[in-house]
Amino acid sequence: MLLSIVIFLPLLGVIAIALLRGLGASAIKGIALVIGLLTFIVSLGLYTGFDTTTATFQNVTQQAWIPGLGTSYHIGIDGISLWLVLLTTFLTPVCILAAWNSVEKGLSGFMMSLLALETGMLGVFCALDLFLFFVFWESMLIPMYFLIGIWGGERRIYATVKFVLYTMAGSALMLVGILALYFQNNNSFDLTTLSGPFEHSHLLFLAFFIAFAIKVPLFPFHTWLPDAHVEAPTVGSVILAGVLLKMGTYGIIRFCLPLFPDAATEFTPLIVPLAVIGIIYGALVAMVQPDLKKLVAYSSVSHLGFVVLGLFSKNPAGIQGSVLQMINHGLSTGALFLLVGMIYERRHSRMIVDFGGLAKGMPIFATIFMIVTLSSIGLPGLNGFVGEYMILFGSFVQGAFSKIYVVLATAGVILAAVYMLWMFQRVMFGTLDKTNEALPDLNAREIVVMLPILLFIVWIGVYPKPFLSKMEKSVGLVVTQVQTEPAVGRAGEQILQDTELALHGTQRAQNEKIEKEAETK
Amino acid sequence: MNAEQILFILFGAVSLIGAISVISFRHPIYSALSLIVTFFAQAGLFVLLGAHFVAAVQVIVYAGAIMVLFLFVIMLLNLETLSVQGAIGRKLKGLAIILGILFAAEGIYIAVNALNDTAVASAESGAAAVTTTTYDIGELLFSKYLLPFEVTSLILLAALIGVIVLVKREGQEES
Amino acid sequence: MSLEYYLILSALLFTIGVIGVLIRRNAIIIFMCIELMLNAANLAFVAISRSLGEATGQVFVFFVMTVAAAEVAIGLAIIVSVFKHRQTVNVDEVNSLKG
Amino acid sequence: MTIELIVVLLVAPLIGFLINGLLGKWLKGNEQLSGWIGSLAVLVSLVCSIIAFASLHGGAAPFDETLYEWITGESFAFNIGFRVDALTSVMLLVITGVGFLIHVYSIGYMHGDEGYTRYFAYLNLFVFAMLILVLGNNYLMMFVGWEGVGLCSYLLIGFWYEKQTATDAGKKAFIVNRIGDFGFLLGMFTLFAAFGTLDFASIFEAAEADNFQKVFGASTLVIATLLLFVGAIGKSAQIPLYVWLPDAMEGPTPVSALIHAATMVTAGVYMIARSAVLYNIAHTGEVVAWIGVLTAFFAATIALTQNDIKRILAYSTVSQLGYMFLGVGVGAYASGIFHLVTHAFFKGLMFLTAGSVMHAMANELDMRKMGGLKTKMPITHWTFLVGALAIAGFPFLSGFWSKDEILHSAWGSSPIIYVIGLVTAFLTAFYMFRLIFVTFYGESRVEPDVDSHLHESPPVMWVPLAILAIPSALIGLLLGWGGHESWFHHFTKSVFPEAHHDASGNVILFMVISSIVGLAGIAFAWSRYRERTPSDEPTNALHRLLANKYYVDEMYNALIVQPIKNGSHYLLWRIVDNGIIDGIVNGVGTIIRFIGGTLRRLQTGLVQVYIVSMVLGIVLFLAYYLFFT
Repeated sequence: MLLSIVIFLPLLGVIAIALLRGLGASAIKGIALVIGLLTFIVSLGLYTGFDTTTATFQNVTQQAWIPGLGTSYHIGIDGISLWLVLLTTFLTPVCILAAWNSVEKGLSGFMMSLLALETGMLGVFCALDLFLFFVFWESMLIPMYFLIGIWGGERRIYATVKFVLYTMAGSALMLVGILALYFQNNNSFDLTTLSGPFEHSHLLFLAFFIAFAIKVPLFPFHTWLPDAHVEAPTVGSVILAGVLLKMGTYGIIRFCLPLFPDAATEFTPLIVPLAVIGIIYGALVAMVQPDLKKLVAYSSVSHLGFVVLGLFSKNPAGIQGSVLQMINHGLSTGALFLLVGMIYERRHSRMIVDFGGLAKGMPIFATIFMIVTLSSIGLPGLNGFVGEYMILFGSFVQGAFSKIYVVLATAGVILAAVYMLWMFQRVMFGTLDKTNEALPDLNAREIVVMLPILLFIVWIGVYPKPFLSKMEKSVGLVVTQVQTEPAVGRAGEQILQDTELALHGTQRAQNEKIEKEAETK
Repeated sequence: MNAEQILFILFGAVSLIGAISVISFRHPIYSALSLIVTFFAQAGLFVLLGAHFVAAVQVIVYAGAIMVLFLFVIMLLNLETLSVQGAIGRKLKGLAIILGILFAAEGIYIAVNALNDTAVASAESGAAAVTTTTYDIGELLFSKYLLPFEVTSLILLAALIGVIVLVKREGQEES
Repeated sequence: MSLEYYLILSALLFTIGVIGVLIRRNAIIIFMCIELMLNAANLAFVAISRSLGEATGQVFVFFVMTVAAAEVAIGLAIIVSVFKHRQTVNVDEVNSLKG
Repeated sequence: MTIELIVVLLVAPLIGFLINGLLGKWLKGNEQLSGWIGSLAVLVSLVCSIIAFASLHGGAAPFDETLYEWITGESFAFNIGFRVDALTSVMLLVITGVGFLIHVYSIGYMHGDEGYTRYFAYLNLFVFAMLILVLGNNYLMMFVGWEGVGLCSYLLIGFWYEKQTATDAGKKAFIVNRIGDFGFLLGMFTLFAAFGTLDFASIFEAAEADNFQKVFGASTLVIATLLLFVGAIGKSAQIPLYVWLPDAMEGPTPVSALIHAATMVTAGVYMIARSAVLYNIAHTGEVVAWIGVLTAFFAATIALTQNDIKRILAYSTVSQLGYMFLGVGVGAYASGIFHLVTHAFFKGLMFLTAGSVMHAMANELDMRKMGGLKTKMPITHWTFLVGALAIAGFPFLSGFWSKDEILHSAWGSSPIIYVIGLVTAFLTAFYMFRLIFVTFYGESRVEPDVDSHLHESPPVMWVPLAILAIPSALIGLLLGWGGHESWFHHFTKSVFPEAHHDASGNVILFMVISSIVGLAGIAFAWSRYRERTPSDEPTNALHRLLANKYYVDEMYNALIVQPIKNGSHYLLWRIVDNGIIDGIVNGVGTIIRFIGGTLRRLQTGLVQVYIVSMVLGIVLFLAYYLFFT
């Protein structure tokens, strides 16, 4: 029940704002913030109540929705989706606070689409029913379309149409895949009952994978990201980079790997080079971007290349690292966009060449920017390093692909330092000209926006234990499903035992269903 | 060559000539009149085929009602002799002729041998020159084909309303 | 007379109707040709109904006739209103619905 | 020696960093306070290090304990753990000892700088990171410290961030270090793939017992040690990746003393000494030795022609680091570390004296504009002289002992290396005393306005100099007396495997040779530069080549930096991204619009065209139906 509350509370907020729109800007912002914070607090309940010993789905609610179609309102979370839900509920209030006075026209519309977006995203992460998953996946596009389309920059229409069409093309493929699965799962969309090898699983894998690869974005499908980011309002970019990109990687780990393990193994030699190219290519192109937001966008391509590499390493450390890296990327890139947004509000320009010597004029801003930059290039002691290290180390030690890819990916770490520090130097250091001198430093509100993110950046870097322990079992289950041969290493047997338990869980559910059908016949 | 064959050839030739003259005359009135001639020839053929009632209806409906309408409209719009074919018409003429010939060839081909394997061929050999009476048509019409009969009445109603609406709208524009 | 001759005749009449529709510019003439084509169809109907020895074909002739009547009524009404509007009946001058 | 002692030792500089960093605004008022807070933090660490050293010296077992689990999962466990043994305590003493003196010196040196508190915050953060590097009991902890010091050197080199050259140098340092770290990271992965853990104790034990999963077959350790050595090359500025050290002189001089002479750059030597067991098994010592000696010679030749005091000292550091690598490469780990210790003292001293010269000469560094400072700045002159004598290998001073030990064991490994080492010793003595004679002796070439207020630096600066001068002179004697049976060897015997070849030949002969070479260098420098000042532009081709530092920087820029920058700008971004990929995406749009356009023309509005197409359709359909089915 708790999970449904978390998912639909923002929707409640949307309705509340729609009704109370007349009360003026501060009321709207107040409601939005309260709803955002409330959702976050309620979602903390999920965190405390989460049982880390089993890998099965928790907080499961299953209500009949459209029995005729074989779909049901079936939601639940496990170690992986728990963190993504928390990331979403954490980032949304931060964004609402960050967009406090940056939105002039249509504030109510802005807040309503932000909260509707949150519901869509939470739905995607919790849906255990393929039909429900697709509904949320598509519904999440609409508010994003408005966010970029109405409150965006100059070329916003081009950018938002490109973004929506690109994702729709992908999800069309996925719909075909879902339907194929529907028929092979004796007419039911339920994810938990889906098991066993499927016919032409390679095509199905591709159908799902391309849809998610576009969202990630993986190398050849990434050209919508820089346009979408440049034209999106600050908060839109934060949510887009912070959470929307994770839907792709979440989809891979929830659908592609467990359902089609053999196809995943077969396609690894195709996907991993793309990921590595993404890392190197993203970094190199980011280096030469004149526009700050485009630079950060391309850096996201590079970071998420790491995540995909980790996902296909079929190694507990690699996959755990990529799940953690999803959260880290959400925090550090979200923070970067917030900071870029802040100087954009002051200077109304995103061109790196317009800045210089900000460290002198805005010391607090410079220090926060420095910490976030270091987290993004993966300095040990901050969150970026933990994720990247686990991915690289996982895929090197027992990766399902040759070590050259890991060497190239590790080279990506150098390039990350190159483009971020070069940007940092051009923006922060150097001489301060008159226009930049007048820029005021961060005010209290902006600092309050940044503090929680910095707290998590340092916490995950120094003591990632609580984060890793929560997702350990779920990742273990995914690893056993993906690995056709048993997990290597002394902990392999231990993973197998308790996943037996998990599999029995799903097995039992399946047997009951079969007996039920037998009676009805 | 018995009487039936002669009559058939006569009526066939008349209808063909009439048809050709419909499409070749300059003035629409002449075309209309040649069309009436064709209808009469058709009626003759129906009689030959023993469908007397249909022949009668043909004459009344087609020649009587529809052609009168045509003549009336021609007179109403007092179209003088038609100018020469437009540019497009000339371009299409060549194509139309070719298509026509092709179409004719296919029609005849079907007529000649497409039917030899169906029930018609078998029945044809034994059938005597039986004439169907109005009774048979009426009985069939009101038993098996009652629904289509009602539908046709609906079509006529629709046509009626359509015409009135078209014409009435005309009226408003003028006033 | 055997059935083929009637069918050949009907095919010829039908073809003449088609050619007429393609060549002529005047809407009324086109209508007449359509009537011709319908008539050819009637001929085929009756011919086959006779050879089959049952009256179904002729019943259909009635339906064809009613449809033809309705069609002529509507067609001529349209021609009249077009004429009122555009002072022409030639089909190729009336192309306002161009893509 | 308890875990609390180690934690206090480690956390003191961190607290100093937090106080100076976060409360910087309120401390801006009185600089002295934040300066003394910083120095006090390092003092606390120094005291703890001394306690630790005392307990170790008293025969206590090496301390190895885990603080908490950092990154753990089923099949892997990386913990935050500390290990203090002889090698660590030596390094601790050097870091905190030299560090403390430099902190005190900086209070005076940085007087009046508006980024005062920020400076001390970064300095404390550096000491904290260096301590993590040295105290860690596994390679991952060492890597964390490794990158931490890289970050602090970036911050401190680019401390005066208005200066474009400073921030460029900082960025260059970080990126070159990152290239080294790339090798280090891969080396760590190879080790983990083979041993299943990164803890020193278990790796060395398994390596010696030779029972580890062969990842790359027999050559696993060779690859692992070479990759780790790439990390060392990056951090300790050896041949290919040394370019960042000379530019790092853009930072404040105490920074150069602490980071680019005494502590950070020696991290590479410490890493190889720490993993001595692996290098012995894998026999990759030769590679290390050769790169070390070549770097030593290469850097010494460049130093001959430089005219900027700090640049000369920078190249001399690169050269001395080469010596250290030579030492650990040939298996003489103890003498390598011994040279590290002595070098930390006398090179730190020389940088600080160069700082006080700069301080007096209003930041003028070109020695051609100096001369005859002996009279005006006696203390600075004498301390500098002590340092120079030590580095030149003047008999019985610290440099002499450590360098001689290295050359001695180098002879054991291969004579060619010994000869190159000897020539480099000669060059070192020559360029050091060229610096002394040009800056302190001869007639003064100082401009009149600068000359007027030329004065000795304030006590807060020259007292640390004096204190530092004493160990620079005597530490060699104290620790190194008795060659291989010296106190230092005895103290570090527990950590290092015994040298696998005994240094043959009698010790005295080698000492005599190296001191002769040292003195010859000094004499040659005396003869050339007693009166003459170095010419402004290079005379012959060789001179020009050396003056332009073998055009290495220009080569890197042309071969690596520009191609990547332009390549990614035009090729990757413009052509591939915007052109091809975006082209395809937008192309799909334009194609559909084009198809729509052509289809539109079919709707001509002419009834006849429609009828013709209808009839055509019928004809074709009939044709197909009749003839093909």
